[in-house]
Amino acid sequence: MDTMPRLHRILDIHTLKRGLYSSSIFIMLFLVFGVFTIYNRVAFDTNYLKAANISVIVNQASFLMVVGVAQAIALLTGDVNLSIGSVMAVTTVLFGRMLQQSSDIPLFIPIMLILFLGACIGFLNGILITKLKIPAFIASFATMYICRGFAWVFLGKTVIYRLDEGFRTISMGKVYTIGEFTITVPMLIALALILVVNFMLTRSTFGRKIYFVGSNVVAAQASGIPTDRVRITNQVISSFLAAFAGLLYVARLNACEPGMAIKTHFEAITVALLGGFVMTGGYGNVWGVVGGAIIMTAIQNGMNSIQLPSELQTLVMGLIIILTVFMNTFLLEKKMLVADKNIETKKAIISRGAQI
Amino acid sequence: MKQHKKPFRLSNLPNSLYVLFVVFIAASLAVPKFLTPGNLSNLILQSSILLLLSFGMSLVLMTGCIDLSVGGILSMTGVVMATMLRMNVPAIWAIAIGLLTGVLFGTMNGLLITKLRLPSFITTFATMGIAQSIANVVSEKRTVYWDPKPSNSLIDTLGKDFIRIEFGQTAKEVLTISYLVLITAVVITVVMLLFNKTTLKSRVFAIGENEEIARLAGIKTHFWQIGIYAASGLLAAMASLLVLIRTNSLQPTTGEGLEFQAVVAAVLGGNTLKGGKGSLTGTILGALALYSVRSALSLAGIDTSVVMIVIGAVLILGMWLNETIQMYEERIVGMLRSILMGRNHGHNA
Amino acid sequence: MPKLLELQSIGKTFPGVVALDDVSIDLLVGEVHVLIGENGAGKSTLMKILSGAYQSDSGSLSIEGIEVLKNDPKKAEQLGIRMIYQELNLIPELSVMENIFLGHELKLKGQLFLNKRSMYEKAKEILGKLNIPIDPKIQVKHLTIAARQMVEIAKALSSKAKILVFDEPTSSLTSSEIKDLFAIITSLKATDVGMFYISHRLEELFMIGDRVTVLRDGKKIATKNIKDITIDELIEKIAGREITEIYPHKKQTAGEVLLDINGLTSEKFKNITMDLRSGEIVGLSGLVGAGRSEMARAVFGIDNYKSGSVTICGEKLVKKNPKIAGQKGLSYLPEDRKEQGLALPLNVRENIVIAGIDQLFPNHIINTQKETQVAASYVEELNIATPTTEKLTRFLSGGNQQKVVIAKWLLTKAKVFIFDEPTRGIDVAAKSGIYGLMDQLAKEGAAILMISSDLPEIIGMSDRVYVMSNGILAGEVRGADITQEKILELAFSHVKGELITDETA
Amino acid sequence: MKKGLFLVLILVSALLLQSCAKAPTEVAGSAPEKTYEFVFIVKSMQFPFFLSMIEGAEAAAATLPNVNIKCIGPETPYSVEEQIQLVEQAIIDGVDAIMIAPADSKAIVPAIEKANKAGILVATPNTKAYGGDVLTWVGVDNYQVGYELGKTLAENINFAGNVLLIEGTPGNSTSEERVEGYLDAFAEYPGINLLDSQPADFNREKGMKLMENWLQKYDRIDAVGSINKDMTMGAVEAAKAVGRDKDFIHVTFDVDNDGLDALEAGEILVTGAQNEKSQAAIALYSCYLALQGYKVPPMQYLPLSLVYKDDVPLYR
Repeated sequence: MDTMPRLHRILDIHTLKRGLYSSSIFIMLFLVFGVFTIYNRVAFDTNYLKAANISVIVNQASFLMVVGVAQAIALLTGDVNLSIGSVMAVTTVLFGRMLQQSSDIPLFIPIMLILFLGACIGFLNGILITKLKIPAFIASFATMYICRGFAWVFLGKTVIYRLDEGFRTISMGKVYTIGEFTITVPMLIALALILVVNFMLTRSTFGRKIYFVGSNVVAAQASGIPTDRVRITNQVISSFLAAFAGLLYVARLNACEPGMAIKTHFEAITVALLGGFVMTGGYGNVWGVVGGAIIMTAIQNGMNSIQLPSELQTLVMGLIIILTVFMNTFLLEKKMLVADKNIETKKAIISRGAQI
Repeated sequence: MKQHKKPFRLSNLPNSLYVLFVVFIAASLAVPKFLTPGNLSNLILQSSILLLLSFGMSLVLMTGCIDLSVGGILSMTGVVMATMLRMNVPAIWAIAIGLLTGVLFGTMNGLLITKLRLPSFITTFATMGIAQSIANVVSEKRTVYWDPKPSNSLIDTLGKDFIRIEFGQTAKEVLTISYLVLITAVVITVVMLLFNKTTLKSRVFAIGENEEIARLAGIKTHFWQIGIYAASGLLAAMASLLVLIRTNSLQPTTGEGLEFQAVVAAVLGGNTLKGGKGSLTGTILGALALYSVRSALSLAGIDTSVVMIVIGAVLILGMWLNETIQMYEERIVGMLRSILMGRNHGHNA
Repeated sequence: MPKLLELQSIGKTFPGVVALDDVSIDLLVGEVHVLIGENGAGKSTLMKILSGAYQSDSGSLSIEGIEVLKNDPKKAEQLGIRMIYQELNLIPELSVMENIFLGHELKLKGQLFLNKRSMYEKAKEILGKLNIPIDPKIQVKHLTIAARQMVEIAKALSSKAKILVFDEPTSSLTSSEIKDLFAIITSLKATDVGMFYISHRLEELFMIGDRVTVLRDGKKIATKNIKDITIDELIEKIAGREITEIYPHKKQTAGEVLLDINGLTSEKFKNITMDLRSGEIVGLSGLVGAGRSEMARAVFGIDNYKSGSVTICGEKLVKKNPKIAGQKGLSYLPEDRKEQGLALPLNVRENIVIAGIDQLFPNHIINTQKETQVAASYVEELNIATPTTEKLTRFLSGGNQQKVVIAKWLLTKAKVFIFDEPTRGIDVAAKSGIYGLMDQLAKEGAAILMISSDLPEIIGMSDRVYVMSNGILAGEVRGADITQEKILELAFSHVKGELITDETA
Repeated sequence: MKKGLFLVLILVSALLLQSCAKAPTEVAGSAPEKTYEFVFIVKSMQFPFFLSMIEGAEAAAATLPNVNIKCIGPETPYSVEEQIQLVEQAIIDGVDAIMIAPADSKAIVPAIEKANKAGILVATPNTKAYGGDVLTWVGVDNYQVGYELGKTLAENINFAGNVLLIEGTPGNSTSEERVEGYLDAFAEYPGINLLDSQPADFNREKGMKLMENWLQKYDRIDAVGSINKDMTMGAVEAAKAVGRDKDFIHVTFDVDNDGLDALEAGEILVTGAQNEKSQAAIALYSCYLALQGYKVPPMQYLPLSLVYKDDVPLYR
């Protein structure tokens, strides 16, 4: 057998399948944009697809991308992280407190401390999951409660607002404007993060180990991978990113509240699942998160733009999510089935259907 | 022939038992008002809504899926019932239609998950939004209430106490069992009966363990899965009836956040997200454990923020205790056995 | 003898592949009809059509002369067709009796509530008949693999069965249990039950079979009476070519000690002391559940142990650290490839490099080109049948999956290999390939510990044999002493006949 | 600074009470024989508004040596079911008075009736309960709030212009009542063109997103109304980010330091003050007085005061 030519590898059906699985979200994205554009054109004679609006959507989605990636990394080893929103709250509340106490320390010290604290909470999660063998769902649910509780305790009954303007550039800064499209700092941060994480997952040995642990933790053990360490590190990265997302969040809002990001764990899971990650681990491409975040934001933006009555908004959101997942799991795999030469695929797909 | 009998195993006991145990000991020591008849009746009353929800959730979890839409279904069916009552539909019909709505919505969930093979987590997350929307549309986003009429006096009656035993003057010396608790008890008994005495248990365990095995054993897997989702919808509708009776009105946002609590109660009770195993008794204990913590802490007058921290800590403690006991199980059982054996020998001599 | 069943010109196409092409086969009353062929030859597909799990595209199925028009699992069951699958189809959380009656529970009047009492009585009766001493109320998760296999058979016999299909029933059974199983089969023959029997263990076929049908690539090659065929002919028909020798290993002088296990003790095994020398293949025999795999896992560092030590090339290993063990040159090929050996959703390339990934890319960055080249070179070296290194391992056959697991450890330049049931469920041609590979490794100076329940394999391949019994190292057999009798004697030396595991599932 | 505000509030409360009951002169002087246990149940512990209410209640309790107060709230914001549980727990605890800001006016009634049965005083600061035996309600009417703010908004853009409205959580009664008031006010002026009305769930971040989306769609906006300050602050940030913060005015509700700063900076034109701290304080004093045997008026309307930039020092 000859060594594999590059082209052969790219055209291989299995590679294609893994790539396409997360890219069906982008097909859906076109659909969503299409519908809102036409509706806006017909009903209001306004241009939905103008660069300025896209810029707003992508900017808003940047934050969701960060939490989506945080969740996706946890999902890769099959360990969901429900504590993302609470980690954001507790870390940023402390951050705000630090800023309040002394205004003359350089900003990067509290930032570093906060990111470190996030990583520590992740470490705690990891220990609970691997060493104490508590299911990730319950463990991170427990830390979600604990972190939220501490966020209140730390903040007392005040709200911290009007943060340092320099600090706020990480969320409000603009870099460059092309026509109406404004490139903002959060966009670049999200892009950089996606590139780094994508590199980590696809090109580093650690990323390979993550996928392996997520696909089969027993086999990973039997291959000499320190599975516990991988899972703990994963949780650390996830919560570190959550703390980072928290900084973006407060910088954007110009306020720290204990009740912030109260549903972020749900949003993060939705974004990751829409992007092709699965609850059982081992599957998923980070670019899918980009699609998932943009689609979620675009739906909200579109519903606002067509003046959809508030009571119908969750309905439309629900229907679009179902349609997207349907695209992901059904249509695409059916196509694969026809293309695939192997009968085992069918079985594999059936067993996938039962996944949570 | 020597028969191989089932060994006694501590690990067969549900997690929630340990949590409940810890909570009860700690609460009764720390909060004197905790172990009063009044508070215990309160505890059961308060946990009844979550109990029904988490029962449905447990069944779904056993099949290896999840149903996040129960909170949405609760809001939706409640609004349907309340609107019926407002339109002077006799209470019994309103309830029937409400329950039917729950069943239908659950069936739709089941169809999406079985026939379209959609992953259950995100699908039911989406249908939760759909149910919530329906609730908002039907109620016109307002709390729905009705004027007391003979046609809906049933709701009023069900809000009353079924049994009330007074020991003294204050509320904590009064033992009450309301109709709500009675309804919950009946529903739970029926579900437990069906689970343990019919083929239900082997069906859900088989489907959860491996759908293909179940299919090969001649089980109509899709039929059962859809049925389980329908049952979850029905139980959510029943929980909604309890809320309706309890509040004598219905807010369209009632069900928010309940789905997660139901999952936690079920998972505490030993049900897993992977399916194929689980325990309904565990779920009961799980729901009670969650409410015991809350009740004890609010009796102790502890700040809500601290309450959340303590709930988190108790969850971890309970799960950890269970894990530790499993680890040292052999040693513990061995000790127990040697004590028992020793006694037996003495008896023989 | 009258015909019990006839499958005529069965054809089945899956998208893009012809699984069965015009296969006709029949089954007589009271016969054992052996089906044999390489993996992917179509045996399982054919049996799944029989059991209603698949629908055939063409051809007909008739039972006792009556054609069955639309077959499905429920109907097949009504017709008295029962399957005993290779992969155990039991629900661990349910009790033995609930498993036995899964899908056709006995009910009280009214058809709603279960009749637990009569289910219990009936289950007890069936288990008694099969000489299986298990309480029907015990949960299956507490049973050993062998006991589960017995329950599987009991399940098939729980209602009136006319046709039984055994799909590799002995792959997890020990010799004595196989004997029990064969006794059951013989008694079933007397009650006019017809049986299909699928196995890769050729010697078994000659013990139990009446007729044999060979399938290759979805086509029927031949149907013969067992009496009229020799084992060599059979192998030739299966493979489509001649395979000269199954066991290639030539005994040779052993080199220095590579692996030294000293007094290893845990809850599952006690005081195990053994050594492995360069260039030798050492068999580790014993009954299923004797603690062999558990010991191997502890040696590799997956599980913990209480006392004792593991030394590799003179260096003592730390407890519970498979990473260090791998780096020091120890490798472990687990018994259950799908569950423990491979990440099935990942492709061949990713599975091959995983164990040696840190050595291959010391700076933690993967060079895809280099990775593909390395993977491809092992695909070539081990003759793994895959079009590209990008194929998902889930789609490979059992033998090729096993080769991927081996390749994984070759990459780490491992010096000591622990093979746990290396050929279970693998067809004859692939088996011979794996034996060849083991021999080659030994020749190159590796030390191999081969855990196996297949006695001919142990006898054919090993320079020495250790035998474990109930967690204790019962003895070591060398040279001419390596006989079936001696090994079995040792294997049973500490047995108490437990069918219930201690593992808390 | 804060202490000063409280003194003012307490004075106001005292005056209010004086107008309807015997002068509570004895209260300050009499030696406390019994310690009263109060519990205050808010709608959520996660929104600054309710934290501010709690502050008011605690400050009031601190002036009475024989009153202990516990302030609690549901874990899930605005969960009336959890509020009912807290009431039941308080009954078991045997408190003397329950102050509750019901998350739903109707749904809380059975719980209030339970408390009545146990002989416990119930006061409802902020939000009315549509039934049960409530000692007193202290607050502003939500519909009235919306209506007043709507009118104020219209006045400030000379009764004509493009207007947007930010709602709370769909189905939340506080939100729906205020929105209804706003809409009724707008309906009175034909010049007011309501472009859109969308929910932002009382949430700053959602308010910001919503405003960002609107800013893309509408080129001419004259005023943005909101039913709560947090959402407005989000909207202000969104407008600032694209440099359109001077193009339109914000009318909102509730006051805290954040809002006062925004008023001073000219980011918000006007906000409605419902004096939540006084609401809680008055409810507490009312309960205390009732326990001493005084009669307390069942409805205590606090005036809705509109706060402009010039009024800021008054609220500091």
